[in-house]
Amino acid sequence: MELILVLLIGILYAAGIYLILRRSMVKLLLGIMLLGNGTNILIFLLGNIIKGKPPIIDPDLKVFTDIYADPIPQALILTAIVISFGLTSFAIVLLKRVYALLGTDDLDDLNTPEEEDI
Amino acid sequence: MMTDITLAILSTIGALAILFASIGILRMPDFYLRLSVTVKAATLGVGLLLICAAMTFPDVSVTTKAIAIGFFLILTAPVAAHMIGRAAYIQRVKTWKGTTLNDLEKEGQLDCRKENF
Amino acid sequence: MTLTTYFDYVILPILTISVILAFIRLYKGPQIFDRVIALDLIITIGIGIITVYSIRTSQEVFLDIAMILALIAFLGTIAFSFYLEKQSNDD
Amino acid sequence: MIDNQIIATVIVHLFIAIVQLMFWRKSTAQRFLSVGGSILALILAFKLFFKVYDGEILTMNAANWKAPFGIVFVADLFSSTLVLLTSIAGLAVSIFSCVGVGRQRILYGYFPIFHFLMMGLNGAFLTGDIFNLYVWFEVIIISSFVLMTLGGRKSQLEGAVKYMAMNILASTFFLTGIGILYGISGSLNMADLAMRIPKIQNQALVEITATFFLIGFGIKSAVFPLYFWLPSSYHTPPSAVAATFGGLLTKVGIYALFRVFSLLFIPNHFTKELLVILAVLTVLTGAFGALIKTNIRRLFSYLIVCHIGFMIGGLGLYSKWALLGAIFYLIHDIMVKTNLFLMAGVIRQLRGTMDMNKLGGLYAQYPKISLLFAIVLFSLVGIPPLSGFWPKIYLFKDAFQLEKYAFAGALIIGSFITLYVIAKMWAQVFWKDAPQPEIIEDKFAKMIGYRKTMLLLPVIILASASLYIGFNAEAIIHLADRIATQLLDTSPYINAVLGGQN
Amino acid sequence: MNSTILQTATRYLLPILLLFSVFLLLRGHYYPGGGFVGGLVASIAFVLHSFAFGTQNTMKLIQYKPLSLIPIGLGVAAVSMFLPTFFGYPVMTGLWLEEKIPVIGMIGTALFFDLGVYFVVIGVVLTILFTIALNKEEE
Amino acid sequence: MLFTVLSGLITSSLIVPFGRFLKTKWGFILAFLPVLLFLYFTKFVVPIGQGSYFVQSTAWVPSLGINLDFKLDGLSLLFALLITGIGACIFFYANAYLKGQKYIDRFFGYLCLFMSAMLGLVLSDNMLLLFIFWELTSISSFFLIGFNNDQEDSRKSAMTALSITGLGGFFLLAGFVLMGNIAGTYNISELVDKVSLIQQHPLFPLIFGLVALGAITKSAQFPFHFWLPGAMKAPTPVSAYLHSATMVKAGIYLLARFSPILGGNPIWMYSLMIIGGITMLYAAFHSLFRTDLKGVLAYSTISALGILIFLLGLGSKEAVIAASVFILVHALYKAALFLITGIIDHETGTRDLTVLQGLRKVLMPVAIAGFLAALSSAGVPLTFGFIGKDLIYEATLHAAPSLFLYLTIAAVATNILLVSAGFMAGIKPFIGRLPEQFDHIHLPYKSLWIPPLLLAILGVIFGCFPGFVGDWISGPTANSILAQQEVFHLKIWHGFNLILLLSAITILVGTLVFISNTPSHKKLVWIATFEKISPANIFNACAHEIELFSAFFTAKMHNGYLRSYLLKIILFAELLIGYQLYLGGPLHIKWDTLSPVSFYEVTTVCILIGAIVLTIRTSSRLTAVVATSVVGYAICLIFVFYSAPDLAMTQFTIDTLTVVLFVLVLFKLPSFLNLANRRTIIRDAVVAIIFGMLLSMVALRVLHEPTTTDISDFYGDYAYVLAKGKNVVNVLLVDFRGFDTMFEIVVLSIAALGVYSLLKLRLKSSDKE
Amino acid sequence: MNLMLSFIWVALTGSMYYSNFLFGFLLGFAILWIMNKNEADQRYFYRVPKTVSFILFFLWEMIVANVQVAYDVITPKFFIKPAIVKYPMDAKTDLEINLLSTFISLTPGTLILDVSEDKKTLFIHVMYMKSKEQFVSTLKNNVERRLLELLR
Ligand code: NA
Ligand code: NA
Repeated sequence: MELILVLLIGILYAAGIYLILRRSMVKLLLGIMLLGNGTNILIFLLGNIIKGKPPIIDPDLKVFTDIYADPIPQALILTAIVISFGLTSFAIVLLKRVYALLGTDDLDDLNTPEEEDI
Repeated sequence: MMTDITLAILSTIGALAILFASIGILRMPDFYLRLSVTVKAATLGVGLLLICAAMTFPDVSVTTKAIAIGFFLILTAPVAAHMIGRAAYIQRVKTWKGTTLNDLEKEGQLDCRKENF
Repeated sequence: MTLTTYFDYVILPILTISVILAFIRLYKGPQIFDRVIALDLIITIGIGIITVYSIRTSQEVFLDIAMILALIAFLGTIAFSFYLEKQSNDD
Repeated sequence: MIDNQIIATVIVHLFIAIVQLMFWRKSTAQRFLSVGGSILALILAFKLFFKVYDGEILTMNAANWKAPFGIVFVADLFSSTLVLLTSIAGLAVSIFSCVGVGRQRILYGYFPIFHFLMMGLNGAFLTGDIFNLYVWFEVIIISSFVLMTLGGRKSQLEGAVKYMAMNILASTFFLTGIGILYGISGSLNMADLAMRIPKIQNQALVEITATFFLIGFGIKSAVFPLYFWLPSSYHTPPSAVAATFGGLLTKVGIYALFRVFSLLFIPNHFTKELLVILAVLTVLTGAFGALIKTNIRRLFSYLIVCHIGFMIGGLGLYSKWALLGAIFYLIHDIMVKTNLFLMAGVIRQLRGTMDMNKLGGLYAQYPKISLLFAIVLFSLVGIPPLSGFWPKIYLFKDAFQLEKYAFAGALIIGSFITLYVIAKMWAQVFWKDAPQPEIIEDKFAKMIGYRKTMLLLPVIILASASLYIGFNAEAIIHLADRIATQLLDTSPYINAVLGGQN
Repeated sequence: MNSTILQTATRYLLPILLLFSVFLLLRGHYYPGGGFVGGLVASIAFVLHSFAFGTQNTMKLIQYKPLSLIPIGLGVAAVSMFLPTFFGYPVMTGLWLEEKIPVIGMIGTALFFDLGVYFVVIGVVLTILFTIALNKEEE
Repeated sequence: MLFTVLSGLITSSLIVPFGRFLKTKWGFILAFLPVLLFLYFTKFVVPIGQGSYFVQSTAWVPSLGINLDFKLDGLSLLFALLITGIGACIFFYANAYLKGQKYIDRFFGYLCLFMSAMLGLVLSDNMLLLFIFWELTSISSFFLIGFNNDQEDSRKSAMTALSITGLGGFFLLAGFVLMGNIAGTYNISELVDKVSLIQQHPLFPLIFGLVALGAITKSAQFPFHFWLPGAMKAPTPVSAYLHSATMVKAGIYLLARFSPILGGNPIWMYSLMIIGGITMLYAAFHSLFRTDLKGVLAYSTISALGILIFLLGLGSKEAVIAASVFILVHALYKAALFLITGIIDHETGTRDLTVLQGLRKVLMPVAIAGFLAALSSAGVPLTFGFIGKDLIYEATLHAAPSLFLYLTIAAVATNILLVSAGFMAGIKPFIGRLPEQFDHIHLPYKSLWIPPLLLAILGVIFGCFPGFVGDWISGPTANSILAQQEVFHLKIWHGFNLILLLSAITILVGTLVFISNTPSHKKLVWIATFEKISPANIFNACAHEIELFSAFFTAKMHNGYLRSYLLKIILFAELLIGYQLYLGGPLHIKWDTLSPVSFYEVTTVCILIGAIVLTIRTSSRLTAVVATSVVGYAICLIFVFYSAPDLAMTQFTIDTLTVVLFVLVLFKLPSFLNLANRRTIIRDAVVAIIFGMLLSMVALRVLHEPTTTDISDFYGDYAYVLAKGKNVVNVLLVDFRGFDTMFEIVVLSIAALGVYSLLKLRLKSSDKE
Repeated sequence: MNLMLSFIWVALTGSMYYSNFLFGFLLGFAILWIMNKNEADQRYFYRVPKTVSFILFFLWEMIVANVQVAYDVITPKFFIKPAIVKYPMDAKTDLEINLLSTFISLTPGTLILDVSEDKKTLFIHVMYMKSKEQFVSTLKNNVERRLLELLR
């Protein structure tokens, strides 16, 4: 199964990279999101992945009695997800503003010649 | 054992309902029909599966949780269906050629809606 | 055949096939409306899958996820409707 | 030793920002809070600096979990020095911002975000946990995005899109690296990792991991061929912002590279060669770019790239002297680059433009300010005995010693072109008469004294710091020497963090 | 959007979602959930309301600017983070009351921290979405 | 000695606040600074003439080996006396020359700085300290040359001068550091003991090359000479100071100082002789065609410097003593001639030799000074120039048998031309008929004409009593250069010999050349046609090419297109990662460590892939959003399967919110255009797929590493016991790794603030910053 | 409504302690108080038991109707006769309208597309319609009447 996830990681990264190489700002954003997902899965996979054993201690017990999923990658991914949400939302709005100002979402048009409006 | 059989039956029906919904969404000729088919069948199917879950876990908490999930689904699914259906209609999404009657179009409802935006 | 294997080899496959079918609709479209309802259906089936999986692994915590899905999944559909209703040209 | 004081600067900036958010739309209160808080942070940074100066390494186990289980903050001399420099630069920018940043921007959260940025910088320097470092990096980049777009002018947004795309890509590499690192070692604590990594059997994998960090931090620190975001964006934001960016942002990347490649991945032959080659190319790229730019901030941007090459080269040589030189350069660079952009801001106030072709006559009109700026510019060029001169000697020294003649050549070319472009700039901006005196809008002349002071004081503070670095080079060399020693011998660091338990 | 059905449904869903969010917040230490998800769900509740009734009305409902929730949340989290320093512990050390409180269970700085997270998340999501929505209405 | 150096620095910095007083009539007081310094240095003439030297050392940057080491020996003393002595003349002169100038305070500030930099340079006994002063002279001369900074020409000349000398300076630094590396010290006196170490080192040619580059750029040697004529844009006192005794002589000083260390080998000899030889001939020839008085002087200066380099290259005892004398000779007459030129310029307003004549009638003392200086430069007997020239010929004649003929011819030819140049500058303006336009001219202030007269007369005095100079000044100088102790005695009269014959020929032919060569603009134009391939033009062309290349390179690399930047970054990453993977060796999949495949997971991944493909391929933005959210939801399912409920929840809610966000924002955007052509698409696809494959391979490798779980085990064991929570992930988030969470909500807050300001803040045009 | 929230709270937490219920009640009260400050419509829904029974009835209806659609879906030929029907409602209040539409939508074969502005008519998409009159009357008598009875 890990192999499939490995494949998935590759595809997510590839797709992300492909999309950020496009000219559309929206695609750039989607690409960034896919890359983020790829990274998350990668972190997830490279920790110890175990099925059906969430890292939650049984209500009646004080410690784990059997094997459980590695909580660290989960915590890391959680943080990463939230952070990329922040970034993404900002990016989306930036995109909106750029579109409102320039009337395009073509990244190649983001080259207003040197100007003095700072 | 009795529980097991019940579980098996309920889950099978549930799963099949969901399957039909999927087949429906794939096969139905226009958007409205697809929408019409899917929402309820899927809700029903999931509802049955939830009942299975409630039966499997002995806790009261799981039972109430399952009921809550079902309740939420019933509360939200039709609303969502209605909203998207309405949007589709306002955007004049084509109906299937076999559609026999279209009151909404007759009423001119559509045009007055559009003016609002 | 135990219940576990039944879930594993009958129910879950049925559900996953359903997801695939729904996804085919999503992929094919043809219109964005079809995709949105396909997405909605996929999430609903997802709730089912999670429920079954929760039974399978005897982990009731997964039901919490199902609950969240049930409560907020429709927000996406609402948002799309909101957008589609106002959109002037067909996307 | 457990000591909350380590993250005192972080805490100060955090609370300033929060309180400022509560005083949303009260611009005067925000100004006072900002300057006051920056002064406090500076004092605390000094305290911390003197505490660790003798070589003691302080740690703080956040949440009272001993390393490697919790997040640990470590103040060694390197991080404390950078915290101190950041605080000095921060204070200067803070003062400058009171007048240099428009009221509108202040009303929309300039100051809180600035302090979040300062907090992020301090945190990044102090943390001893690789994932926590990622979080700090994110704090830094998101605040820099916001500061960069604050005001929402067209060029700003255009710059910001590019800046953002490439920085997020950098974060992706960094995070991927962390994931892999965790996968091979099972730890996130840097000291702990330093213990574990040599024991990993598949060292090839370690090298691969190092590559991800190299690329991630390489983008952040604007190394060739990863530097593109910098000249795309640094000329767009308000000068106070550009000053913070120019002085500090790339330096975090440098810091991270130094930290990671001294503590976790000791560079092997290939990495060293690679770093030196990249350094040479970086210097050349920056130099070529600087040669042709006529907007002074664009010029400065390329100079940043150029000088990043010096520091990367120092890391690539990876010898005591070279590291010493690179660290000295880092210290000097933070002070000077911050000041350069502040200066650009003052010039803008004086003339309403930053285009060299349109500028002129400053020396005739404002001789004393011009001389002040000359100090900054000469420090940048490294006119001996000003601050930029000393580190180059060390870099030369080991470039020759280790027979990296290409790097020595790059040092010469880079230094020369810096000299050339700055002289050109001096001639164009200060000497030449203004080509169209009638269209000059001199806001500065109309200002009341206090506002003038607020604009010039930070430049003076930083210029004095540069002068101090230059004339008391001995002290700085001692400092850089100790830092380099700590970088090369990591066992005190590891012991301080892990308490000798392993 | 002017849909009676949506509006009516929202009337019932909003409290349920808020309740659910508090539930997620409080139980995070023992089960899946916590400040993040709680905050997200709570903000989704308001987002839903804004879809049904318009952003202006939602703003009226909340009464406070969502932006002001951010410093409050940050403040709560930061204070709970630094409270331990007054007791001589390092920053962020978990402090716990000796006795259990009914329903919520153990009360500790971690809970307050989560509460701060909760507020920040609500503030953030609503600020973002409402700003966009209102901005669009202006345009 | 430290104080002598510092005095100028201090004075110059005092001028910043107190500069106003220079504009008063008391301004001349400043000129007593060099006078005092001069007197101070004369004190040392006797002891040094007796063979002793003085050192002083103050610690400065000991860890780098840079200390304020000063050493006063014959060579240093000669230069120190020139710097302060001629400096004193210049100070007095400039005070009158620039009377009423608006920025006279600045001028003297630079001048003081320059003087002390020069002093420091010649007194330093530490290479790096020397370098510091070396650079300071470059910088202060930059300001002096560009003093009339409102003129484009001045700025350009200052730039050129700084560029050339600055570039040389960096080479010099490199050379010094390299030498320090080899010798283990930066102290020049100590280096003398390590000559063999340095000269036998394989890098010796490099060291020599670097140091020589520093010297010849500073001393305006071919092909770097062209900055010097340009530097004539400076006010004349500056030219006089820089080009007679100081700035340009720094290179000479450097080579003289280092000749015991680097000299005495073929590399040194031939390269310096060739460079010096070419320069002296080339420049002397060029001086014939100048119509600008200062131009003549400039070229003759370059030529004289060439002679000096040539002599130092020759390196024999005779050559060195000749050089020691010639330095002084040249300083005296050249300073005088420059100052005279300044007076002429000041009074007549022109320096054009085609116009200037007959000025003796109105400027008699000046004419006398000019005449004397010209004679000295021509080397007429009884002038100091005669002694100098004799020594030069003596040096060339005593060179190796294979060489002496060529060298002597070159020296004679150069000197012939220099005679003409000297007459042109010192005599031509004063003879002939006075044009009417100059009738009104009066003799200027005393402080203008006394200094040149003094210098010119000094040239005659020294010429009459060469023994004195030889014993006390030039002799010790030569001794320092040769690092030995010997007695040199200079004589007026050597009897009739070949040298005297050569001298006579030189003067005779030189005078003939002077008479036959009337300055004209036509000739200038004619010579200018050759200048098309002159070094200056080649340099300019190179500079231009470099600039073009820079523009091209910068535009190519930084072309404004984000996708191109990203592509470059990705390619670089692929290259590196790929190479590292390759180094890692072949990859074997260990099937037994992998978990079994289950149907539902495969399906999930398939859907994920399908959704990704849809995201990429669709032309509708909304579809793309839908597809991306499917990706998110499918990942959410994966999280469920692999026991991450918290993750699944968060991923799901955030995904939903992201959809909402997108939907709110995409409102008015157009649909995707297919902007890329097929080739680009394929290229990008290949790049992307390679990247994905690399990542997959890395991930696979990591998977095969045994996992260490001691830390997560710790969390499992203590989450409840110590942190009182049972959801370990949440405990991690709020306790173990609470700091991450704290600052991640800060990230969120900042993003929200950013969104808020981005959408709400609209700057007024007045609010630029 | 408050009671309902309390129940949901209990359901969520899954523990039927008195204290928990009370907390849920208070929490629900607080939430409603915060929310309803500005709202005129403050009616609470108090017929929880009736709702539950209605939901059960309605689940049954769903299963029955599903079979029909399922059959149509899996057989190759379609028997559908879709139409969009204007349906005059008796339901008045928002809640009534909402429940009615929920019910209609959840029954396979019918779907609410829109509610008219004056809240008097529904536009329903019907899959199997023999005639408009028959459909309307069936709906009116079987479903709407029943629902309204329960509610009023
Ligand atoms: Na959580
Ligand atoms: Na976290």
